Amino acid sequence: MFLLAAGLSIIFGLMNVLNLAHGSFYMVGAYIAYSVVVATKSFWLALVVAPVLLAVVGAALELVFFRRVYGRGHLAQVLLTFGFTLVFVDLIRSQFGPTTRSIPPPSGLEGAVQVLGATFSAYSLFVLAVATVVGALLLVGWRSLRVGAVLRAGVEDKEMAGLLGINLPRVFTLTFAFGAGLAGLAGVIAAPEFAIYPGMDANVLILALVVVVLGGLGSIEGALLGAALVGLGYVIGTSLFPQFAIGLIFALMAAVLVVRPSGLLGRRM
Amino acid sequence: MIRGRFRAAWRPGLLAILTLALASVPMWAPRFWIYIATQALIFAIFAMSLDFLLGYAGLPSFGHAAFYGVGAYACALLALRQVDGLIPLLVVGAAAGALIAAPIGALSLRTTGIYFLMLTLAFGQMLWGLAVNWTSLTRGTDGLIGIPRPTLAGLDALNISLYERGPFFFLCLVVAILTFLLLEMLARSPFGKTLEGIRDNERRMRALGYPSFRYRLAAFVIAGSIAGIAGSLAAMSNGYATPDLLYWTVSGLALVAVVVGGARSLIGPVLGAFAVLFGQLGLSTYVPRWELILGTLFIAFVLFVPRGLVGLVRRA
Amino acid sequence: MTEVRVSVAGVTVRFGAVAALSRVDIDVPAGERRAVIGPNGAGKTTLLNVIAGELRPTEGLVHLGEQDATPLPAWRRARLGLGRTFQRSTLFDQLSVAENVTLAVRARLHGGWRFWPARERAVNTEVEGRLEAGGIAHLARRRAAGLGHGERRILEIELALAAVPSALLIDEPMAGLSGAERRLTLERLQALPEDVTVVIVEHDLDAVFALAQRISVLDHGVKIADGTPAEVRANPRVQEVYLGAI
Amino acid sequence: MADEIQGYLDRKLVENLDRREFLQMGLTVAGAAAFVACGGSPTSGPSGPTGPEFKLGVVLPYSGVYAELGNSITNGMRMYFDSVGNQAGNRKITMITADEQVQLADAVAATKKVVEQDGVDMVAGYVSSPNAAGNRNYLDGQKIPTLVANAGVNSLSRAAKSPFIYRTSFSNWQPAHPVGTYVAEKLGKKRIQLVYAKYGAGLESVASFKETFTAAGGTIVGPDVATPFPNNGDQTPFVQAIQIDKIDGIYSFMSGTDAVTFLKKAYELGTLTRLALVSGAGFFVEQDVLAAITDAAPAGAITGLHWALTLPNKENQDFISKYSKKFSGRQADVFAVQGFDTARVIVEALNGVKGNTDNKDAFMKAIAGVSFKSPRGDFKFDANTNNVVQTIYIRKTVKDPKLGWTNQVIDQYPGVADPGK
Repeated sequence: MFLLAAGLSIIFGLMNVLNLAHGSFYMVGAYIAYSVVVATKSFWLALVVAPVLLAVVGAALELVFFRRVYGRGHLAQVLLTFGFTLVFVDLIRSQFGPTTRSIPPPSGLEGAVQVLGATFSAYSLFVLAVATVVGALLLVGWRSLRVGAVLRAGVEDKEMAGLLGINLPRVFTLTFAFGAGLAGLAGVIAAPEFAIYPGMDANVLILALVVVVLGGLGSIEGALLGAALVGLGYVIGTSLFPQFAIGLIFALMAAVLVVRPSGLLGRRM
Repeated sequence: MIRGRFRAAWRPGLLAILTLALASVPMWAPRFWIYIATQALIFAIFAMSLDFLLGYAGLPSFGHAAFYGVGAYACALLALRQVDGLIPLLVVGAAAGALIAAPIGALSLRTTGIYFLMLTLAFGQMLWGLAVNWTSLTRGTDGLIGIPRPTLAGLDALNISLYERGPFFFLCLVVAILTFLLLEMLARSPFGKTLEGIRDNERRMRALGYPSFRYRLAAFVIAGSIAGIAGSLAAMSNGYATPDLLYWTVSGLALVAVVVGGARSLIGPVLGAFAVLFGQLGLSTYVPRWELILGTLFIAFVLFVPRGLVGLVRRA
Repeated sequence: MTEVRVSVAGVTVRFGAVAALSRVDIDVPAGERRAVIGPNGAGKTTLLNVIAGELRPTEGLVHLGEQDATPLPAWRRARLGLGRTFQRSTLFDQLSVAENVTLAVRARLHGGWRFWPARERAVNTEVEGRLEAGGIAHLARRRAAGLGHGERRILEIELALAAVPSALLIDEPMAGLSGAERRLTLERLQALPEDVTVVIVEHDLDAVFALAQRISVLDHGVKIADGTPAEVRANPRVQEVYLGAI
Repeated sequence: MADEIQGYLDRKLVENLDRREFLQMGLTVAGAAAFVACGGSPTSGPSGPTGPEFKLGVVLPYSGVYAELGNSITNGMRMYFDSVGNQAGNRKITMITADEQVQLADAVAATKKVVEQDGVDMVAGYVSSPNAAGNRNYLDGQKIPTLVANAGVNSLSRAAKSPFIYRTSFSNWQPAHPVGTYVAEKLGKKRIQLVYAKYGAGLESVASFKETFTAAGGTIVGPDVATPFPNNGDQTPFVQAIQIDKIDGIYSFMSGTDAVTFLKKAYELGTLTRLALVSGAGFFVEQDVLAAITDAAPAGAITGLHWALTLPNKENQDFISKYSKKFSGRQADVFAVQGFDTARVIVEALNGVKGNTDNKDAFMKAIAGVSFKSPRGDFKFDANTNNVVQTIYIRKTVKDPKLGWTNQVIDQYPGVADPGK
């Protein structure tokens, strides 16, 4: 969840592009994982292949389409990316059929584990671990590396970054590719945990948007915090109102935005 | 860049053509297409209310379906309790829409831009969840079905029944025209210009002494009540009210209609509503892989018709 | 129109660890023309924002006339007779020039709570007069977004004037203007009624000395001088941080 | 490798389906010109039927979450119609499909489109219950003969019954009812917790189970585990709400994606192996679910349904092999059977009235009188409910050396009919 939100937050915050197709990248990632696992039996290969492929797809889409709508306001972007979600879901359906698929967790991560008296599936813990590691890497990279600095310059002030001699178009393409790759990674990670089906994109997209907005746009820390809160909210929500756990999450977001109109760690837009 | 101060010359012409074309629909169209045109008209009313928010007040609501759905449920609940007057049913829809819009607007309007969009989405989805789970009132996912069509004293005397498709279409047309005139009047009034000022530059408006929040809230409530009226009509037309009506995809479709048609024009959303509804329906019933085609159309539209359908007309 | 004194007392504004203003006291009696100068980043615009009500000070009080305005939102202060212009032109881009001014005039006369297209003859006459006086009558039907820089600056000031403020905050009116445009703007400002209190932030010192009766100097958020133009000119600290740089 | 082939074949199938559908559209929409252009050849030769064309409106989901069900039902219908040369009662039968999608608004539009625009003589389809119920008044009011081919909402056989609407699939009450008796009496499991997706079908199914189960001396151990429908979130908290130590087993109603994610999670957490009994309505472990979860399948699960892949009767074995041959290796499922039987009802009724559908009462009477040996066993309608009367099979989930994971029939309750109230 966090991976997805981080990718979305970067694309959204840095480039100010509201990308509804982000959920589609996630779905495609899961289907790539399915195909790779079926063909080679190797989950680990999928873990490498899918993000790379999606980064390429993301870069291509940015170059051909998104580039043209940066100045056009969010609504044009919503329409454009909504168009892509329709295209992706139909392509997936024609390629794989509408049936639900699933892949088993990689060997070594099946079964359940007892932690502090509670039972978790081993794979869930693995997901948690991966998210933590990637989150930490992103955070470190974001704060220290040049990549982070360039991105941050872009987030803070597009004009300023231009003045500093940063090749903005290229940065944008790379950022978009990176965000798409993260979504792909999230898709692969999620594949053994959840079911794979056309339509999984829409379900996850809204949640990802909530995470991003809750944390504040363009802030990796915010995405982390948002993901943690949404996760927690979901668990509490499930025990309080099992039928409508997501309602609690929406309520949480509403409460946060009413008090802090730019999200927890966001800048004023 | 020189533009007319209030309205350009293309507008009355397009309006007249549109009205005439619509009014003639029941004379030549097959029954099924009258039904679809009715749906499109209702959707157009809904889209116009959204355009008022989006185009004039600059508020991208992504939860507008909440007011549409609440209007439908209010109308349905009343109609199922043997109230069959047209006017009370429309009024209750409008009142319900306004009543819900007031608190949601009061909270959402503390934010702007994309945060506003997400917040309205959140409230919309919460109401949707309520409609699904409050089964004693809404009957959950099954929805309220079997809603009768309303009656209107004068029409009964003339022996015209709103159960007939033609008269009901005209009813929707009349409501749509009234809605258009009302919103057009608001848009051109000092109130409308104030909203536009706030949309363009809230800071300056506040510096000039305008309490921007109150104006925005008023616009939000007005749009909510019109969406409620559209919801009432939908409930009467279909004979049911289901949680689907409140789902975010409905809000999304309305936004698409506004953007496709061209925002800040009030005519654009009408054209957009027809285009989207006919597009979706035409494609889904006659072509396999229709989602692919619809998606491609959207993409092409954004890239090649940036100003919406109204922009095309304006150029022509 | 009532006379309005503008004063800030002990105002501190902190953005995180940085103090944009610290313990600034400035008192502008009604009818005075006061200039606020200082190098870039000295906190001049922040000060205007605090007075206008767009920023809540971390500490300190803002008075308009006899009233404590510290808790009031911007639009309430505007109703007390406070007007302002912005450093970066903030116009209503989608509206015509005439509509821009109309909004300002209407704010003063009755606000925007009229839900039908009204005649508003009084408003229209006044708008025409103001466009004439500002030398932009020929632009009346143009969209604000399509104006040139100088035209935008002039409209910016006309918007503030149209509200007929008792106290006016002006943020860098001359920036980026041509010589002719500067002269026109200066004339407009000099023509303000005597009882209007003016606080002007400006880098063009010729304009400052032509307009101001007193001058306050800010540096790094601290007030370092306050006095008549002659006194300020003579102040060694001011020469060091500001004038010396020229 | 095998999966890859399967994937390829699926793809092929979809393409074929689309082409055929498209051709059919062409025929209805643009008439003969389109037909010549496509170069197809009709199934009826010069000696074909001479009566007017019989147009059947098929309203089923071809997009959205239920698309797979729509495809299977359509395939089943097509298979039967093809087997009789697409004609009956001296009339050529044409299927006119319309996309039911997911939401009621779309299903209503699709129904009106086939009825009013295409002027169909009859409507068949409806996967989701709200869509069937929401179209009921219209179809009833317009007196359109209708066969519901999946939607199980009880009310269509009860309060909302219509003389023009018959159901060939099941009522939600049916598959669950015998399971309660079986679990309590034959298996002697007396303490059961209910686990279900909270929506119409889930609620009706568990209510039906509860009826017979408590009547036979069983106790429902609370609280129920009710998941949202559909549950797009994590199933862990719901799996963990199963009180393994206090119960003999669970009764469950879930289907499709929900069943897949729930069973997988229950397997990973070790809950499945610790449960003495998993029972449920057959959809919980139908072939689509089993194919997706493979070895996470709940071995030994006891479920009730009106069909099973392993049913040994000749009609079924015939059906399965022909279906697989016709649709490029695809495995038959319960939905295909429902489609197949729906088509058969239409053909036999048409033959019964010699193609004369102008007299609707007579036509409906002919439909009501149809009975035959279906792949699912004896098929007939109940005059009280206009619902199918059928055998409910008690099945056990096993791994078959040839078929992989599937359900073996271990008992049967013939002639199960909805009580009608």
